[in-house]
Formats: sequence, C-alpha cells, structure tokens
Amino acid sequence: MESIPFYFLAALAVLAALGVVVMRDPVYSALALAVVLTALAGLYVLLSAPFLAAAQVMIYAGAILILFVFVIMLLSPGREGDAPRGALKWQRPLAVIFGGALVAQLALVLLMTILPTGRGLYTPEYLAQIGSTQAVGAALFTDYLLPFEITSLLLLVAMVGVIVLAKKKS
Amino acid sequence: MTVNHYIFLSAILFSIGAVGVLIRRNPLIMFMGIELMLNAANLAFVAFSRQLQSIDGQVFVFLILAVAAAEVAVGLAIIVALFRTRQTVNVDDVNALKG
Amino acid sequence: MSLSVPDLNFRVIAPALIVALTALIVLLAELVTPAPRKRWLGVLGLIGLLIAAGATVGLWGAPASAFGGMVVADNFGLFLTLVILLGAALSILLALDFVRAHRVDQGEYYVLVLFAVVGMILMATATDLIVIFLALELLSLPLYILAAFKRADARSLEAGLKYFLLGAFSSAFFLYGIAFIFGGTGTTNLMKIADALAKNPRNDLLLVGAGLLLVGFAFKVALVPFHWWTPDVYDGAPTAVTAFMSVGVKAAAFGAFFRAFLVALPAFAFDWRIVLAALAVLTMTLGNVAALLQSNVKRMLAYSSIAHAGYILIALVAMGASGLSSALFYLLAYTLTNLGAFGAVIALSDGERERLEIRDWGGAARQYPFIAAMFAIFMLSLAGFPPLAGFTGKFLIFSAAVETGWAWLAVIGVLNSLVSAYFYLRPIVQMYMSEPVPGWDRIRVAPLVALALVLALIGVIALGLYPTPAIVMATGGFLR
Amino acid sequence: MINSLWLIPALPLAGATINAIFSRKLPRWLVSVIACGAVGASFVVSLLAFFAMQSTDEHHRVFNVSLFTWIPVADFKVDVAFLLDPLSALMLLVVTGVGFLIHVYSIGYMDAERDDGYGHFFTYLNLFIFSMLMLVLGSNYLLMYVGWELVGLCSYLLISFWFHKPEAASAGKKAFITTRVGDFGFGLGVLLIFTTFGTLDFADIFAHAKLIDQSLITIITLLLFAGAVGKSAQIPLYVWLPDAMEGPTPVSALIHAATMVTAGVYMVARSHALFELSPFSSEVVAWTGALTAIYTATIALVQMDLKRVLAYSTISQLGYMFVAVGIGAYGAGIFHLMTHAFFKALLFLGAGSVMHAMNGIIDMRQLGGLRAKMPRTYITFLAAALAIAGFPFFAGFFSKDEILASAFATGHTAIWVIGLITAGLTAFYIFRAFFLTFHTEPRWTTDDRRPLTEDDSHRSSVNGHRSVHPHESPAVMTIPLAILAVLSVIGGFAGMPKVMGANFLEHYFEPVFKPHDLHLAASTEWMLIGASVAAGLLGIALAYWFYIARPTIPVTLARRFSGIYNLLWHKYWIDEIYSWLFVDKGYRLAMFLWQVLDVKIIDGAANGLGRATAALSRVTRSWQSGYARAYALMMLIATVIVLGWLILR
Repeated sequence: MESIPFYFLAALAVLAALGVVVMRDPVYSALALAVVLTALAGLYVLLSAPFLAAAQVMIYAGAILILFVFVIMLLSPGREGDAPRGALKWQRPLAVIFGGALVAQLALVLLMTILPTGRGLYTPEYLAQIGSTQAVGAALFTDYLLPFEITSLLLLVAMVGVIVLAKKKS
Repeated sequence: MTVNHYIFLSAILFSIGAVGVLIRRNPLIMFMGIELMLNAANLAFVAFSRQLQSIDGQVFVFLILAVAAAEVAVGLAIIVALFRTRQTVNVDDVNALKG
Repeated sequence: MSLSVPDLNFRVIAPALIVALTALIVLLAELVTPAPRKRWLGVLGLIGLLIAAGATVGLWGAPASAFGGMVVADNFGLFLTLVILLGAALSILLALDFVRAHRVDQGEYYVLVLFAVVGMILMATATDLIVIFLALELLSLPLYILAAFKRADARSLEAGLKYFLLGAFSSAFFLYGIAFIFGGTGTTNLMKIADALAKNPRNDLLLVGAGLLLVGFAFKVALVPFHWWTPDVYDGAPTAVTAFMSVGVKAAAFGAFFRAFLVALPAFAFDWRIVLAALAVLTMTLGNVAALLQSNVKRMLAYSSIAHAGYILIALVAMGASGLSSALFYLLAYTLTNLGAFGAVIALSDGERERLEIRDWGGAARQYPFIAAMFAIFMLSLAGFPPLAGFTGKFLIFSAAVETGWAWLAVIGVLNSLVSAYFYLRPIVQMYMSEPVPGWDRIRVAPLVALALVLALIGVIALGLYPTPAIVMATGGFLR
Repeated sequence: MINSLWLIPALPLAGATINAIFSRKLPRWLVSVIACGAVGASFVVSLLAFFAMQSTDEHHRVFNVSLFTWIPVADFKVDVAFLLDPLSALMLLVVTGVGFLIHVYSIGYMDAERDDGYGHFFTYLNLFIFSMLMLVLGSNYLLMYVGWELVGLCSYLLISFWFHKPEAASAGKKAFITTRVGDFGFGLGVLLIFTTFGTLDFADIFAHAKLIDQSLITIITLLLFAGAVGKSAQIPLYVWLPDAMEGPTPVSALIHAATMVTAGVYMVARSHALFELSPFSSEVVAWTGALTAIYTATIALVQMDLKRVLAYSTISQLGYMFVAVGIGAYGAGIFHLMTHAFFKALLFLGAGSVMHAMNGIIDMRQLGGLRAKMPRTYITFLAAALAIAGFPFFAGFFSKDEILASAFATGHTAIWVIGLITAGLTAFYIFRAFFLTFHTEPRWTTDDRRPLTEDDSHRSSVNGHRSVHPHESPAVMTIPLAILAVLSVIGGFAGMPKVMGANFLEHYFEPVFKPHDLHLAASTEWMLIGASVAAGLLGIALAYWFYIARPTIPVTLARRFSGIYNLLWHKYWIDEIYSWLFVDKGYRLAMFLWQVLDVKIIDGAANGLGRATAALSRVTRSWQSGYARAYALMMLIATVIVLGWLILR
C-alpha cells in the first residue's frame, strides 16, 4: 500500500538529487532540486504530515527555489570553470569515497537498530482526525513558543543582513 | 515501510548533498547541496516523528524551513555581493586568504 | 483540543530578552539617526548590554527553568551570559571608532552584533537541542554578515563566503545529529535524553547522533580538524568583528557543548571522552605549531584561538565539577585577553591601514609605550605566563585534568603551552627590541579603544593575582 | 620585620613599573636612582629580615608568611606565601646585594645607550630582580614556577636586548628553545608533585615525602632536575649560555653568572627533602655536575673571547654546585653559589670594564698589556681570578675545598678526582685569560682586524676607527668592582673548614639542612686542602710559564727537530711534556670537544629541534590551502572517522 509510492518517490528524489549534483547548467540543477523537494513533499504526505507537505511546496519550491533561480539569472554564471590545477586533484574521488562511507556507516547503524513504535498521543489516526495543521499549530504556540520566537528573530536578522549587503553605498 | 527505509533514503540524500558541496565549484550549487542535506534531516525528523507517534518532529521541520529560508537569503546575498563584480562564479577563485 | 501554555517564565530569559529589545530599538533608531551620529547607536547598544548584565546578576543564585525546560538560568549559564555580555560590550567599545575608520559606520552593525549576542546567550542557557540549534543559527547568521561587512574589501567578502558555506555545511551535520538523537530517544530535551539513555544504554542511533552533534560543536569552537575556516575568516573579517566572534562564539558554543555532553550524554562518556581527548591533542598541537611561523598577527591570533579551544576541551574531557569551573574561568580569562590583543591591533591601526604583519610592530613600544605594554601583557597572558589570567586558567584546567586521571592530557597541554610562548613573544620582541618602522608614527589612539584595553587589562591582571572570587562564581554548575 | 617580607620583591617591582611607565619622561639620573634605589632598598629590607631571623631561637628560624589565597582548587589551595629560612635569606642577600652592585655598575656601562633603551634596560633589570626574588621566596612550587618562568622571560628579553644584531636574536631564540626543554621537565615535575601529594606547599610535601613510593620520588626529582639542567646550563642543555653572552655584560654578570643560572641549584637544595629520598637521583645530579664541570672547563681552555671563557667557566662552576647538592652537601653547594656570585660577577664586570675601555673589543687576541692602563680593573680582576682559582684564603678556595672534601668523604672518589683536575684547569684558563688581557704585549695598537665580538656596536659603529685608547672606567663602575673584590677575598671565611676554625655557614644552615659532618680526620682534611691548593697553584704556574715566562714555546716547539733541539733538550724537557699534555693532545681534545661535541652535536640538536618545529609549522600551514571545498572535504573525512570510531567500538 505504502511501498509503491514510497519507492517511486524515493527513486525520484535520489535521481533528482544526483541531477542537482552533476548537472552542468545551474538552472538544470535548480530544476532538479525542485523535483527533489516535491518528491519529499509527497513522502511527507505518506508520513501523515500533509501540512508540512504543503509548507514544503510553498516555502521551498515556491520561495527559496525562486530565489535561487533569480540569483542564477542575476549572475548568469554559465558553465562551471576549471578547477585550479593540482591543489584539488583528489577532491572528487575522495568526496565520492567518503560520501559513500558516510552512507555505509549510517546504513550499518540502521541495520543494527530496530526502533520500537512509540506510544505517543499523535498516532496517524489521531492526526488524521484532528488534522496535522492544527496539531502542528497547537504545538508551535504552546510547547514550542520559544523556538518559534527565536525563528522570528532569525528571519528579521536575515532581512537586516540582506539589506546591509545589498544596500547601495551612501 | 518501516522508519528505517525512510532514514536510509534520508542518509542517501544527505550524502549526495554533502558530495555536491565538495565537488562543485559553483557556490550556488554547493549551496543547493547544503539544502539537500537540510531536507534529508527534515525527512528524518518526519519519519522519526511518525514512528514515535509524536508531533514534535513535524514542528521541528516547520522551524527548520524558516531557518533554511533565512539562511538562503543571507547566503545568496553574500554570494551576490562577492561575485557581482567577477567574471566567473567559481568558488576556487576565492582563495586570497590562506596559509 | 485544548491548548495549555507551559510556564512562560520570561524572567529566566530576561538577559536575552533585554538584548533583543535593545536590538529592535537600535534598528528603529537607525532610521532616524543621521549619518554622523551613528556611533550613538553603539552607545545605545552598550546601555542595553549593561542592563542585561544587571538582569543577569539579578538572576544569580536562584536556578530556574522556563518554557517547559527549554532554557534555564543556572549559574553555569549565567556566568557564560556575563562573559558573553562582557565580550560584546568590549567589542562594541572597540568598534565605535573602528567602523568609522573603515567607512562601514552603519547602525546595522550594532543591530547584528546584538542579535548575535541574543543567540549566544540563548545557546549558553538552552537545555533543548532544538533551541540550541536555533540559537546557533541566530548567532551565526549575523556573524556571516558581519564577516562580510566591509563590502569594499574582497578579503572581507571572502571571509563571509567561506564562513557561510562551511558554517551552513556544519549546521547540516549538527541538525542531522539532532534528528538521530530525536529518533533514538523521542525527545530533544537534554535531561530527558539522559533519562532515556539510562533506560536503554546501548543505542546506536544516539551514538551517531552524538557524533554528528560533536562535529557541529567542533566546527563552531574550531577544533582541529574542523577548524579550517578559522584562520581565513579571522584574517579576512574586519578586525572588530574578528575580536567579537573570537570570544563570543567560543563562550556560547562551549557552553552548549559542555551542557549537551555532560547533561544529556554522560552515559556515553566512555566513548566520547577518548574522541574528545584525541581532538584536544590535535587542536592544541596543530594550533600552536601552525602559529609558530605565522607572520600575520590576525592569523597568528586565529591559530592561537584554535589552540585555546584545545585547552578548554581538556576541561570537558576531565568532566566533573572542577573541569566545569575551570572551563568557565578559562573562557572568562580568554575573553578578556583575546579582546585585549585584538583591541591593541585596532588601537594602533592608522585609519584603514592595520599593523597586520609582525614586523609592522617594530619599535611600537617607543612610539606608543602604553598600548605596547598592554599588548605585551595580553600576549604573555595568552602564553600562560604567571601571574596573569591565562596562567591561572591553564593551571585550573590542567589540575582538573590531573585530578580526574587525565594527567597525560595535561602533560601535552603543558608542552603545548611552553611551545606557544615562542610565537607570543615574537611581537613583544619586535615592539621592544627593534627600530620603529617608518610610517606608523602619526596614530591617534581612540580614547574608547584605550578604555576597552584598560578594562581588559585590569581584568587580566586581577584574574591572575586574585582569581578566587571568579573561581567561586564559576563553581555554580548546571541545573539538572 | 618578617611580616614586611613582601617588600623585598615589591620594591624592585615598583621600580620596574615606575620606569616602565615614566622612564621616557624622566631624566637619566632619576631613572638610575629609581632602579638602583629600589634594589638597594630591597637589599636593606633583606638585611633587616636576615637579622630579625637570626635573632630568633635557632630551632624556629623558618617563617612562612602567607599573604592571601591565590588559587583555590577543589579541596586545596595555593597561597601567595613567602618562606624565610636561612636558605632563602642567604639567597635574598646574594640576589639583592650583588644585584644592587650590578645595577650601579650599569649606570656607567649603559651610558652610551639611547634614552629609551636605557630606561628599558633598567626596567628589565628590576623586573628580573623581582622575578628572582619571587623564585627564592615562594613557599610553594607554584610560586617558584612563577619566578622560574619570569626569570626565563627576562633572560630571554635581555639576551636579545641588542636585537638588531643577528647573533643576539638567534642567541635569544636558542636560549628560549633550550631552557624550554628543561622547563617542560620542571612543569611536569610540579604536576606530578601535585598528583602525588595533592598540594604544592613545600612544608606539606617535605613532611609527607617519606610516605611516598621511592620510585615515584625518583621520577619527580629527575623531572625537577631536568628543569635545573636547563636553567643552570648543565649537560646537555648548556648550549644557550655561551651564546647568551651576546647580551649586555651587566646582564651576563647578573643573570648568566651570579643569580638566575644558580636557580637550578637553589631549587635542588630547596627540594633536598625529596632528593635525599632518592639516592639514584642524587647520583645523577652529582655526576651531571662533575661531567659538566670538567667538560666545559676543557672547552674554556681554548676560547679566545674573554666573555666566552667566563661563560664556560660559569657552566663549569655550576657543575661544582651540582656535585655538592648531588652528594648531599647542600650547605657547601649554596656556599659555593654565594662565593661564585661574588667572583664571577666581578670577573664579568671586569671584562665589561675592559670592553668599555676597548670600544667593545673582547677578543683576547686583540687585548694585552692593559694592566698599566686600567689599574683598578686589573687588581680587582686579579682578586677574582685568585678566588676562582682556589688560591688559599680567597673565597673560592674555601667553598671549592668544602665541595671536594665532601665528595671525598662521601666516597665519591672519582668525582673528587674530576673535581681536582677541574680545579687545575680552572686555574689555568682563568690565568690564561688574565695574562692575555692584562699582561703580555699590547696587541691592540698594531692589530687592525675587526673585533670579533661587539658588545656595544652602537659605540663601535660610531667610532669605526681602529685605534683604541684604553682608559680606566669611571668610579660608578670601579666602586662595585672594588666591593665585589673585597667580598671575593673575604667572602669565604664564612665557611672555613673545621680544621681551620669554626664553620659558621654549616651551623647557619642547620634549621634547613641536616648538619653534614664530614667525619674526616684532621690529617686527611689537611691533605685534601693541600691537594686542591696544589692543583690550583699548578694551573696558575703553568699559565704563567706558558704565557709570561715562555711565550715563545709554540714557536720553539715547531723547530723541535732543528739543531737547537739537541742543545736545548735539557732545558725544554718540561716544555715537551707540557706541550704534549696541554698543547698538542690537550689542545686537540679541547678543540674536539668544543667544535664537534659542543658546536655540532649538542648545539646542532638545539638548532635542529627549532628547525624541525619550523618545518612542521610550514607543513601544517600548507594544509590551509585557501580552498573552501578542500576544507569541507577534510571536515567530511574527519566526520567519517569520528563516526566510524564511535560505531565500531
């Protein structure tokens, strides 16, 4: 039931993620990233988090990615330049080897671990009943009030910072 | 589908993102790699959250979305400020500071 | 469903709240302040920091937690809050004239510093991994921007870019670590993690989580081999910013580092202590060795700050009450000393031209005897010469290590601190023994910078000669 | 009076502070008055404290004055506390007394220095006195460590005082690296004491030392001794001291002869309760001292630079002191420390006076015949030379004799023999230097070569000319010489051997050290005295023979196989032996020791250590490539390693 969409979305996400990393043209990378983000939104739906799926599409695909595309257009970087000779000779093979090693390590841990199902309040059924939007919202404004406020400061800082960096010299 | 499947997927995405940061010279794409890593963490949070029958993980993801947005804004602003005046967008050219 | 709001004990976060409010006020005041008066915004910020310090002192001695155990006001956190406020206040004093000399006198400078301070305070007092992560971001984002603040200078922008890329990279590891800890225990609260661990000691997910968390902290406090950003960023960033981040970030990140590992993960101590001990050895040794031949003062101080992170890490490996208090004392001593050292660099710079190379300091003692003497004393304190603050701090840390059976680590620490004296003495010899370098003789030392230096000097000497009160204050410990 | 002990270090510190801040604004005379006054006042207070101590009951002559708690650590604390007992009191008098004289002398010697250099010099000098007093007075190992580090710092700064000279800069560097090796040992020793005893306080440690495992005590004492080896320039860490002569001569006299380099001896004597418990460590101390003594005396035989002769001589004499403390004759060691402070300071100041007169020339090949030009310097130098040569009834005679007698009495016959030979060598090299400097034909009017060492290149660069006009130094320099000369003559009577009268010093040290009875028959003691006197006289006589009576010996020997050889054979057979012993083989041995063992191996190791570290530094810096991606890769690799370790354990 869950497995067919999972494998489909997972494959899509992995392929698109590889696309982000290997595409020569940054615009294509951005589009591949959009595919990854959308596939993840689909997975969130499978994981009983439809609110997050919506937020993911709106914030990530809608706002963040557009920003990326804007900047790509602004800088019009074109194709990637050559790496400086010598200094970074081993960069690519080592990166792939150790990236693979990281996956292997995490896979090893996952093979050794069987997580018991928790006995929390928010079973998928309960979430479906009250709606995940309400559940997240309620938690956000009660237990997670402080993190929420910190996040608001963070966005303010980002705003101030961007203005500082972009402002014309007076 | 157990939680382990999701976490394994997230691990793969995380590593692809990390490798992307390491092998690309365009800072924008390096940055996309970082976004991939953050999304991998998000996926892990949501998956763990379902497994634990808790809402906390979902709240975290919501907060992290906001953090990512702030980070993107600042990061792109720095990249623009630095590369606006340059011919190429190549992070390897930015190495006046070393030693 | 009904909403039950947890204990909103705002008193507990009063220091952070006051600084945040100050930042907002400065941000609004910026709009109506004409260009020549921007420095008053800095003064406004200073006042806010002083009030926050007052509030911190008011909270002293009565540990309390708030927001469902997400933040606490225990003596450990409050001590670090004071250190952070002190560091921020001194670095604003250093910046008031600096930003004008470097033609970056915008009110946003102070706003960003203040927001970073909010993040630092929250990080030092947080007891929940999510709050620690958000606080980490709240302190990092302003610093990325501040590093790149001098947009006309390609080096400053380079520092900003490197700091940002590597910082975001390490943040992702940190966050992923939190995810695994959450998965392994079902909570992000440090005390509850410890409880969960007590029930289920061998938890591989948690081990991975702890490892990734360690990477994130190691990056922020600049442990080898996660330190690479430090020399480049410290070098490229405007000196006043370097001064600020070299002290504030260390205090905040070490605070959270200690709390996370000592409160949440003591059950794994056997595993992580060895890793941290190895990192401490690498950090001290590489930091000091790389600094030996460094001819640039800012880079030399960057490597020095790496080495100092290594010494502080010894205290974490030592654990225990004496480890904790020695680390707090060391952070205080390091904050004063390092700000003093960077302050001297600022004091003797000529407009935008700074004495970055050690040879530029030639004969400075003849031209500016007071600043030179203070710089010399800060260098000696960093080198751990008695009877200055740095010596007391090292003594406390090494004896804590010896006390808990990590004598070999203390031995390596002693060896390192002996080696380090070599490069700390180089600028002193240059200032006192060689001929003045032409072109550095028309500097007017800004009075506020001199004031900051004198304040730091008093602290460094007092902590060296009579450290007892500070040591007593540092023995508060956590609220568990 | 004893409660005012803190004044003793505080006064020089005040002097240093005032001069550090105001010396640029003050006239020169006031700078010198402040500096000398501070040390002089400190000497007066020390004297008063000494008498106050002596006036108390002799079993209670140990005073511990605690000022305040310095560092509280968990369940113990370190106090800022001063310890006054006969040992520290004597050291106080030596440090402040000799220090004061050298301060006064410096007024004249540093006269040519530019204004702020003059102020700096006196600031450092005062700071040094303060640090040395902290080292001496501290009542725990931490305070001693404070002083230990600070004297090292002052020494380093003062060696490099003429920084623009590359030799001075590299000498400073070498001193720093070499002594750091020793300091590391000392630091570890202190750390180990702390772990073992849980305290750093002398009284507590010494009271409980007997309860500790002997092998642990051995390790502790060996570590402490490593510090002494560095600070007091013993084999193998002595290499920095000869180079340290690049500093101004008063510095050589004060720091590198009279006081700082004796800190190691003082430290071992102070820790005698520990060393007594470890016979092995004590033997190591004694043998290191003995070997250093003879080895560096040999090197001193062939030096041409007057100050370097004195430097090697200092190392050699320090070796004597370590022999004394190593064989348990602590009182004798400190006694020799005291007399050595008098005559070696005097020798250095005399050498400085010569340099002052000769525009900085110190190479003995360009000296000679200065006796008539500088009568006061001549006569005082002679007094010091007689003292160090062990001429009867001069200061060095008594102290050296007591050390040798103790070595003999404790069954260290081999060390006694070494000491005796060294005594002969000492007498020879010092009179060689004396004759070459003050007697013989003047070589400074005819020789136009550049001086090898320029102590004060300011002066000689200003007067680039070759003709020198030797003149006696001003009174401000010769009066300290005279006072030190008096002390070098009479200073030894404090510790006369029992057969000649009462040994005041031995009794004096009783509250600190166990009385060290030699158990020697009077006849044996006389025999020992006779042997050392003979060794000294023989050395002097040979020096006289070689440099005064027969200055042409080398030339004559070169014509050994010509007709004259047969004719003069009878007359010259003694020259033959002499030349074989002292010129041919001896000279070669000394040159070998100096140029191969000293310069190549030991010196090379010190330099090599520096170079290796520098190379390592370059490697680590090359990793800092400037590429953000490379940094990120290294972070990823490190992460994988950390995770791997955590998972696989």
